[in-house]
Amino acid sequence: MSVTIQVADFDCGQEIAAMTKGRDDIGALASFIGLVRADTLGTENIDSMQLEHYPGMTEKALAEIVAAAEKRWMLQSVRVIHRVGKLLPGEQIVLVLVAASHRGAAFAACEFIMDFLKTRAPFWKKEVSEHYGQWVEARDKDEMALQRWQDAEK
Amino acid sequence: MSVTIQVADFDCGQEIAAMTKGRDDIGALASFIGLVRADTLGTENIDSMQLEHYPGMTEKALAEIVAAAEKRWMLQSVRVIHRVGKLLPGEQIVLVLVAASHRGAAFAACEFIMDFLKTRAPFWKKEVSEHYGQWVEARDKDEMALQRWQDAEK
Amino acid sequence: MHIHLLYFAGLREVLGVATETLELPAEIETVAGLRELLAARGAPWTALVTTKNLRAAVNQEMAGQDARVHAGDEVAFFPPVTGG
Amino acid sequence: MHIHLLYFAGLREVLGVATETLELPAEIETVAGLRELLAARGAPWTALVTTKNLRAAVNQEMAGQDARVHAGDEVAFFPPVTGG
Repeated sequence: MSVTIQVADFDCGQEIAAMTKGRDDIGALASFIGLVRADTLGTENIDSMQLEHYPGMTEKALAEIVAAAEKRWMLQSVRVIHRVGKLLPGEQIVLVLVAASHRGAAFAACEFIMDFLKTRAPFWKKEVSEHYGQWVEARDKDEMALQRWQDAEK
Repeated sequence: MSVTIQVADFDCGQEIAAMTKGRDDIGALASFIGLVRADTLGTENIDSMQLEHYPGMTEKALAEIVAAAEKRWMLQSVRVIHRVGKLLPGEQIVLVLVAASHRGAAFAACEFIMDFLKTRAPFWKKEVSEHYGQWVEARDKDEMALQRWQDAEK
Repeated sequence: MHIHLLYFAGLREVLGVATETLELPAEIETVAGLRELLAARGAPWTALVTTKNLRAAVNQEMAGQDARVHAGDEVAFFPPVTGG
Repeated sequence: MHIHLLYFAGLREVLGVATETLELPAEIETVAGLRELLAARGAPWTALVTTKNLRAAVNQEMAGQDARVHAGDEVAFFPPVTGG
């Protein structure tokens, strides 16, 4: 497991190459990348997105989320990168990359990690346009997305 | 939508860059990569995997699968690359990359395309080791994976 | 009139043939009929009826046993697919 | 004895403060007690009790209203998270 919070951009291809280098036991790689959309403010496009986090706790929270996924599925490797600071529309925000023997585990764990990251990892987004800045509100939908993982556990 | 059957390897990072270039409306990218595992024969590691397809029909079948996904979810872009010929352990076989505004659609469509590709696109794998070659048998599990998409439709 | 036949993967290896063009007898109307016509050639062609879960495609679309075959069609036989 | 307080995102902007170190009164035993102590400073600190869904963490773990706070702890207040 490897978790990084950084200002710099990342390259999914390079992360895949690093994860698979010298290995011949990985059968499936699922990945997710979140990007800054320009059109989230509705009437007016945003100029930039400001990403704030809680240094120390964010890394711990992400490590706990990944550990929970590793406990639940047989995973071979997990990489999480989340950017902070000022991001422009079209830029990458987050990468979750999961390796497993079979695709079912890779897909499920990747989505599980994203669902928990969205609701349990201390990051906050502020959308900034020419006329104002606005903190993004948490969506009920994201909280509801956690439900299925609890239901499935029963 | 773009579907390619090729002998050459691919780079997920380059495919992502090509898909997102000049766009600021994509919020989510889900991807899947399948790789050749060395340990699939059980007692003996494979030396290589031979990938055969049905030229003409394979491209059509993949295009139909992607079209079905695009009908079912709001997708912004889909890229499928499947390699054929001789592949070594650790090499990439298939890439499915899906762009959407939100992560739920991107994840679901990516998994849907893989599930149908695995059972409906005419590709055949032969595992080759020092002592013998063996055509991979279709797994009931893959056929069962389709069930959930039909259940969800009801 | 002719039909074009294609065999893939393990079936292709068993038959030792990848493609052939066949004069379609007037009484053969379905995929199932075509399989029996080919199997009547004897070994190794009996594989056309003995192979478990053998799949067929007519004009590059997956087709069931009852699917109609016509002169000019492209008909393929192959085992269940295993790509990805 | 002191506790260390952190405020994030919209709450940090409303308060105009990112961190502070506070002498912890002996009678304050929980996250809820701490929120009321801070809110008693008046505006803008009333945000500690009026903000909808305000979250708290004690020593970098998500914490409920009843979570205990002790001298030496690091306690953070923030809105629901929105990363990813």
